[in-house]
Amino acid sequence: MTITLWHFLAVAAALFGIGLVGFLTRRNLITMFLCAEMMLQGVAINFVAFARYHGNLDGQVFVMFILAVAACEAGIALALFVSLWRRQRSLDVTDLQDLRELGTPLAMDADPLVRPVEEPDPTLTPAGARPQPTAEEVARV
Amino acid sequence: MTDPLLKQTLTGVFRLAVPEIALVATACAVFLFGCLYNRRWLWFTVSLLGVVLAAVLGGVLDAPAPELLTAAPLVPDGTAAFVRWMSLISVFVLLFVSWGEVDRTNASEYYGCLLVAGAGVSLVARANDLVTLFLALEMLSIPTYVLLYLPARNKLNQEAAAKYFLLSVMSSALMLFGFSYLYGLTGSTNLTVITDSLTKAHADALNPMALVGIVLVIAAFGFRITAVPFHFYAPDVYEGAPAGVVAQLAFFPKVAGFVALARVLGLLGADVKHLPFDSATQLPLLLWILAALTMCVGNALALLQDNVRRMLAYSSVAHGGYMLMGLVIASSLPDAAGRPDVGGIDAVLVYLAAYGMMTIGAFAVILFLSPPDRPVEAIEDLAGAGQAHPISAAAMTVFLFSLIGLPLTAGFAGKLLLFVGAFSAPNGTPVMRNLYQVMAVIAAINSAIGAYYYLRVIGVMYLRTPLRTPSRSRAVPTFLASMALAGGTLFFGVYPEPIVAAARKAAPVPAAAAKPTAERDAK
Amino acid sequence: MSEYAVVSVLVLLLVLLPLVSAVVVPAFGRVARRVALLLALLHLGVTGAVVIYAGAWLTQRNTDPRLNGDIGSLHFSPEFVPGDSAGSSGNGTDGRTTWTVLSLSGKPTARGTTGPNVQFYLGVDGLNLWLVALASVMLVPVILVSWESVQHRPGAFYGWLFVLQAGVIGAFLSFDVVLFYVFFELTLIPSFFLIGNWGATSARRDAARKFFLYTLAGSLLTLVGVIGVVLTNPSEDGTITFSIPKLMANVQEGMHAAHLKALAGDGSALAAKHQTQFWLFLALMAGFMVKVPIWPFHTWLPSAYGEAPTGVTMLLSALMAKLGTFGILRLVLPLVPDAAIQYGLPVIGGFAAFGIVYAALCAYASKDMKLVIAYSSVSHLGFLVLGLFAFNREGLAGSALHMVNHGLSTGALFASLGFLMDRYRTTDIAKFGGLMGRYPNFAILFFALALASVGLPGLNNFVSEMMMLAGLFDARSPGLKSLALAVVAATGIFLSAWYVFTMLRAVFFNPLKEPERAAPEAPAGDVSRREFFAFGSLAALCLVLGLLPQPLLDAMKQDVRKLSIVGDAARARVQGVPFVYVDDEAPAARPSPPVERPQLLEPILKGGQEKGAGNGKGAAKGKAAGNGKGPGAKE
Amino acid sequence: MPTLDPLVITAILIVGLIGGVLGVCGYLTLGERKISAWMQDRVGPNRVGPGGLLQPLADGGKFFLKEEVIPDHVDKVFYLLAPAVAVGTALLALAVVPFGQTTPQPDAVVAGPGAVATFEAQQKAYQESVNFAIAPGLDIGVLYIFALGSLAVYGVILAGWSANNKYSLLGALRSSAQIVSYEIPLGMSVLGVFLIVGSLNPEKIIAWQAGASSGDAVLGQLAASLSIGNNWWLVLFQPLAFLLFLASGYAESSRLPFDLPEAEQELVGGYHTEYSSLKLGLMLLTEYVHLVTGSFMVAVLFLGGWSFFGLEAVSSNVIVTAVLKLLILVSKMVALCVFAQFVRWTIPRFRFDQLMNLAWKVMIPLALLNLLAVIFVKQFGWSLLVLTGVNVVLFFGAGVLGARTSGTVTNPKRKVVKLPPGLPAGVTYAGR
Amino acid sequence: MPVTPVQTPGGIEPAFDLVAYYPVLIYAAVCILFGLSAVAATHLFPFKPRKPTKIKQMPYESGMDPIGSARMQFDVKFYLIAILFLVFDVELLFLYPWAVIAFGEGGDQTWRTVFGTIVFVEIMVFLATFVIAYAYAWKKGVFQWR
Repeated sequence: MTITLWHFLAVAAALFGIGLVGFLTRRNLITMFLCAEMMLQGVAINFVAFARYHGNLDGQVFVMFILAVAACEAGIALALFVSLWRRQRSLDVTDLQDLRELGTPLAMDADPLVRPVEEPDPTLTPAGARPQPTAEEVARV
Repeated sequence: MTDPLLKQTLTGVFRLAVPEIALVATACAVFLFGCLYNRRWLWFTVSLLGVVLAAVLGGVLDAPAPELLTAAPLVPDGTAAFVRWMSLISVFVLLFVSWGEVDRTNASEYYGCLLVAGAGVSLVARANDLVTLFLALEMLSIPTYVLLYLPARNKLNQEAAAKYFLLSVMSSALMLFGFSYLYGLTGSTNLTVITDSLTKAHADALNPMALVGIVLVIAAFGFRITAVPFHFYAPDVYEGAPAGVVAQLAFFPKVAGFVALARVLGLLGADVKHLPFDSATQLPLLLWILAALTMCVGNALALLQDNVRRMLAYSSVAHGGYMLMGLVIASSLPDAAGRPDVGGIDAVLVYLAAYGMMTIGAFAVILFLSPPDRPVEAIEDLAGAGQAHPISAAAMTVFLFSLIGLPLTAGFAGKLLLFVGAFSAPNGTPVMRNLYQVMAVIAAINSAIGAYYYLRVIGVMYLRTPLRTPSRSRAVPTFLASMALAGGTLFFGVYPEPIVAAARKAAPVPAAAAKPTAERDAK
Repeated sequence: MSEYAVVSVLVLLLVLLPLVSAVVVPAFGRVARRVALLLALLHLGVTGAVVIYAGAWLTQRNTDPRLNGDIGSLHFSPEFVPGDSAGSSGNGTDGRTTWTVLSLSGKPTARGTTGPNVQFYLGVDGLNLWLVALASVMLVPVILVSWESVQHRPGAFYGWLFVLQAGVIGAFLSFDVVLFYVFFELTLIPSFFLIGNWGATSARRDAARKFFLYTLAGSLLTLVGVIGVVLTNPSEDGTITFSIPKLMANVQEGMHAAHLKALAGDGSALAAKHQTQFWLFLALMAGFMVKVPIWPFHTWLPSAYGEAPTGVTMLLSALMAKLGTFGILRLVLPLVPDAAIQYGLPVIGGFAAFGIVYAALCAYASKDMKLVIAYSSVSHLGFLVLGLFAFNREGLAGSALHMVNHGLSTGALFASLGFLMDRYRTTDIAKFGGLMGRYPNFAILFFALALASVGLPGLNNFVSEMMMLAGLFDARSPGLKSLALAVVAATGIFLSAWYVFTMLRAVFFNPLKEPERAAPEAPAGDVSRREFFAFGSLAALCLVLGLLPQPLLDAMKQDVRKLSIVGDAARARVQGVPFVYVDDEAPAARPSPPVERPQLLEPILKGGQEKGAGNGKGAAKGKAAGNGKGPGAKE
Repeated sequence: MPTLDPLVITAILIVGLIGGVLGVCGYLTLGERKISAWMQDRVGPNRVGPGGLLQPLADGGKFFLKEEVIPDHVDKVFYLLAPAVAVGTALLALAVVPFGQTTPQPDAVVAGPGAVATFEAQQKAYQESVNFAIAPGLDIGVLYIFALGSLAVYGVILAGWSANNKYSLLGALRSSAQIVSYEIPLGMSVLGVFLIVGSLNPEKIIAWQAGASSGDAVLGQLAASLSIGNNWWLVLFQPLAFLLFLASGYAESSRLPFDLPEAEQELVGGYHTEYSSLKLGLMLLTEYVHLVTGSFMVAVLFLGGWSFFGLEAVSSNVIVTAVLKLLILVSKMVALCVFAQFVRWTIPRFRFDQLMNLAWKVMIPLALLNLLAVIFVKQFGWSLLVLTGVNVVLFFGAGVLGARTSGTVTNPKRKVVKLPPGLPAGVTYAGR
Repeated sequence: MPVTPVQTPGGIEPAFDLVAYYPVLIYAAVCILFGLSAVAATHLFPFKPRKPTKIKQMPYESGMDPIGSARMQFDVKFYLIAILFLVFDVELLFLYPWAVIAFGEGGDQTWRTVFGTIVFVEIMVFLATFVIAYAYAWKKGVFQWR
């Protein structure tokens, strides 16, 4: 199988599309941002493929700049998300609803996210005592 | 590869960006030494000097135009010069405006970011290459992200920053995807080559790839100019973000978006070239729909707002729609019969300048009237400002009247040009001609609708008694900036000729085939 | 500098002086009203000088062979154009100013040609001269009427009044479409603040906003229409122009060319032009109909007139409403003449006629004197619009005159209501009765004004209303339509007598009944000297103009004639018949000038035997000014 | 030479490489223990097989047969995935590492008469040569290795995070911070090499060291007078870069003195605290694979690859030459690994702040200065020997400067405060 | 492997083909398989003791009761390192292509003679900005460790 330009374009479009869909559907800020980055990677593949196709380096140069800019954006994203997390302990975009049209109700999920239940911390057997195997363990041994 | 033209082009490019380099260098210095001395006035002065230096360099240095436009990453055409001056002046003003909300711990970063963003705007107008264009846009966006959460004091600031950031990143991705297809079709990232080859090579058969590409690009720029399907972030961000930053945010991305859109569509320059659209209908029609939607939705939603900033946000959406009219006109020019007197782009430039003055001014007044403990948010917060702060209120009134488009303010000159343009946009097909006139009528009706909510603010300021004791704001530079902007708005309202002449010089009306008009034929 | 140049500077001052006053007056604080009065009198003096000199000049022009038979010469010819260097030589023929505000073309235009420039182009011609005088005259009584009633920040109040006056005068004087629009819109801002800040009740804010939005919405469409007119009527070399005279000439030439083609069998161009004109007519009229207001668009009026302080109501009715009718006269009739013929009387006239009756009935039903007069004003203005759209010599002359007359009488009526407002803070009819005995002097003055408003012979409105009726009955616009409209209009006169007398009876003749005094310190006596000056002088003017209208008519004769010929030509085009010049100025009396342009049908002769009318008029004017402070004699 | 199907060659190489590397790694553990024992005057492992030679096999078996504990609290998917990712990426980096004879792909032929013929001849010659690298001729060779070196962070992070244990998390954080920090001096120090050679292709770098250095008059003269042939290892011109690269390499593979991520004494193994059985084995293996890769890279980039003063050319027999080259390169690698053991027992473990300061405040500026020196030398056509001097000056300059500003280990300039009583006597902490 | 040459302005060079990367792909598959299979094998191997007890499955913290979750807050410095790494690594990304091209012997030499000085100045400016960023970070206290 020869790999033609169209294969690259298809992969790029798929990456871009997945990123777009992910960006629009996911709720975690970091995931959303990564989806946007994924879109950028799709673009990068496009550029590289076209660069090869046209036999010039313009596309590759473009990719380098895309990467650089993506890195800058990632840096800013990280800083922003850290400060967001510090303030509200959540990176869920549905928590970002303080700014909205007057009189619009909060957008609520039909089935809200189930927050994991905190389990009580386990404890060790006090020093000196033999650990008491559970019935299950006894049966297994 | 030793083409002397090429060498001249590539070596001469640096001279084209000297003022921007000066700006960025100043920003670097401010960033670097800002961590050593936390002095607001010091960095303020240094930044001002940087802007002045850039302006002097821009005025003194006579950079030769590149010989080989198909290889030049930057072009020094009139539009670029106009936008450069616009961005330098607005950075200058914004430095004053933001005095009210910069504190000494982040002064250097704030001013540095502002300078870089200004350089970005200026470079957007200059870019003749997709890479340069992209980088210039990011030079504008990235400092803006930083600015958005640099003075962030509360949750709303952060929320606004996060919203703007995510959507902006996504719009960048959309734009890049469009760019990649444009590059793929033409094999070059040079805009001259792209517009040229797409017009010539694919004039008959439209490549769907070009369509996808250009639609994505228009959508992405739509984010920056808050065109309607992409406007939804604007009100939230304007409401949540610090006022000084919003002043920048309302202006810079719009300038960049419009100029970049015009550049990518090949609408700048004396001879208009086009992407492979049927310029008689398709591209103008697309932009037409965008413009009409933007105007109507922006104005309609602004009517519902109680928050000044949200109201101004929707108003900025609506103004984006008015300015899109200019692009519609410009995009229809290749089919022009005769040489119209308004080319669209010049109208957009004039309107942008006017819009910059009035919107930055409005936010400057809001910032000046907002002490940190009691920011102006609801329209009612301005009640009685006419008595409490007569001068600021008068300035605000000037800005609002200008936003309405009343005569003797700069906003009127802009609207007049757009209307003249919309009527004179000549087109072969009568359908489109009627559509242009309908567009002008829609814009007129929208201006009247817009008057309703602007007038509400004026009414609240003057016809109500104050709800709270007047606050004493000490941000004198902010005040000065708003005064200067009000003065400018009035001056260019009374005598718009200088700015119009400059815009026309910047974007001369393209020469089309000089067909005599139908009226002349009839004679 | 010749006298001509001096007057053109004075014309500029007519606009600048109020603007300067507006800045100066608020600075004077408590003595602002005196300063304002002085400045208004100064302005009146300047106006007097201009009116005397320009009136004489314009009357002189009637003897001047100006129309040469070329249809392209059918355009306004403003005199005393500030910034017109050619005019300084004294002839001022073209009246081309050099003050470009906004240039739409990169190409420099040669002098005398009109490039696409928006210019600061003011000038005086027969149509606006008397309106400017009216605007100047009205401000003095307005200030006097507001003397006591406005106690809250009087400086700002008078400042806004001056801005309003500047806007109105500027609009009257403008000969550039965009400039006209600019001044037209400029009046909104002071009105908004005047109504909103100094209005009567708490509903003033809504009234102000309603007024502003209505008129703005209309006038934005007017702007669209204006631009449409400008762009669809380029001159021969394809350049567009914003100058009204040039534009008017372009329109006539273009229409005439299309007409000739239509007569030759190819009617498509004319049809297309008619279609264009239809839309432009609609757009242009949108603003003016709101401003006048004509019936379905009048809903802003009761609240605005009702809420505004008396002085402002005077200005609104006397001047602002005239902006609408003047706009029709200045822009609609000359620039879209065919549409004005086609749709003016049938559509707008229909509305206006309905409005006449409707407003009259509303006036009859109103419980408040202010509203009675407001509706009566609407009713009369409908009449005025009918007269305009008759589009013939009598109708136009009558309308142009009626603008002045209506302004005087309605303004004076509102001013005299200020008398009651000062004393009782109300004008509710039901609360008054038998004031004849209480305030005899006031009653006499009020009667005189009311009768003038009704149109009693010998008073000013009679003259102009008769002329308008004559125009409506004119043989050149035959048919049942205009006859019916004329009948309706006449009915309007009758109805106005009915409601005015009803009101007079209720207020002045029944047993004495008066409401609570507004305040203990409010004046109690009969007409004071200040009040006497305020509306006594206006009443005197009404009388003078009723007895001696001819000087006014002489000065506007030339322009009315041009406009009426435009109307005739348009009528011919609409009817599809060749246009024949009907020159009723005794053509046989003078020899025919050589025919320069053979394609035109008839050379046009000038009339204008009346000479030397300027003196009498000048004297009348001087008296009307009421202060005797005449300008330096120009003659 | 019989022409083989490229796929077959690849398969042979892959099997050989993985087997070889695993074997080497196994015996490196033994070597490490032996050397440690020697240094500490112990015997070391000596029970399994003669002299403990079978010890690695026994260790492997034990790893495989020990109880596998998967704690309840872990994130199971990532917990299981982490060792696979770690070892997979580590091995993957070896794809472009030459471990024996290589022939660089010819450059583009300059256009001219007969260019096509020349080109075809060159291509033919190239295709007939055998390369001891899985993917020879990759223009981005070194970049590829760096990329995969960065990927190694994923294994560590996944392990530390999924284990849900504080030690593991801390270890993972430290590890990622360290790897990420040392990635930069690693990349910057080696830039000089690329500037000198003009390629990222390891084969070309070896070829340059084995015989090129053309165009440098001083070097040519020197080589002629010394009659050593053109055998200029890059360590001669870039000694500082060599040191930086070596140190960064140790940091990347978490060798002592950079083994903070594991730091048995503090973190009981760091990110692999919760691992047991073969998963732990894989984690440990990963580090040795990194060490091997790093050593190979040092040998290739700085120590001339398979060249050794002409020794590789003693025989004209193709096969003998190939074997010789293989042996030379592998022995260089092994020598470097042994050197790492010496380092381990010579320099004590850094504190975390020292570790980061070393990377950010010392190595990056030095690498940058070195890079500048190379740029200037190449731009103005000076002799490469200048670089040697500059490197030496930089190295000692940095040492002197460091000593003057912050003192030495035994004589620190920072204020040392005694904490209030209650702590064991004699314990002091460096003040901030 | 037949490789069609490509004519470039500088001369003839072998055409790019993905074949050079096939070994990498195969090797990658082998490596991943190796890792996965090793984990799977030890996981599935039946002959080994499996005696989980509750205590054995607790987090190991040197014999102390674990206090709190391991999903704890950690120093923001680690984020700073991540950000710095991004920036500096991308900086390197730009240097690599330049390093290969700038003084290499292959390629188009005329281009180098014409633009060599410009490129030199540009890279100096680039490094200067790099130094500025580095100094900024240093002065901002990013490199201070506790």
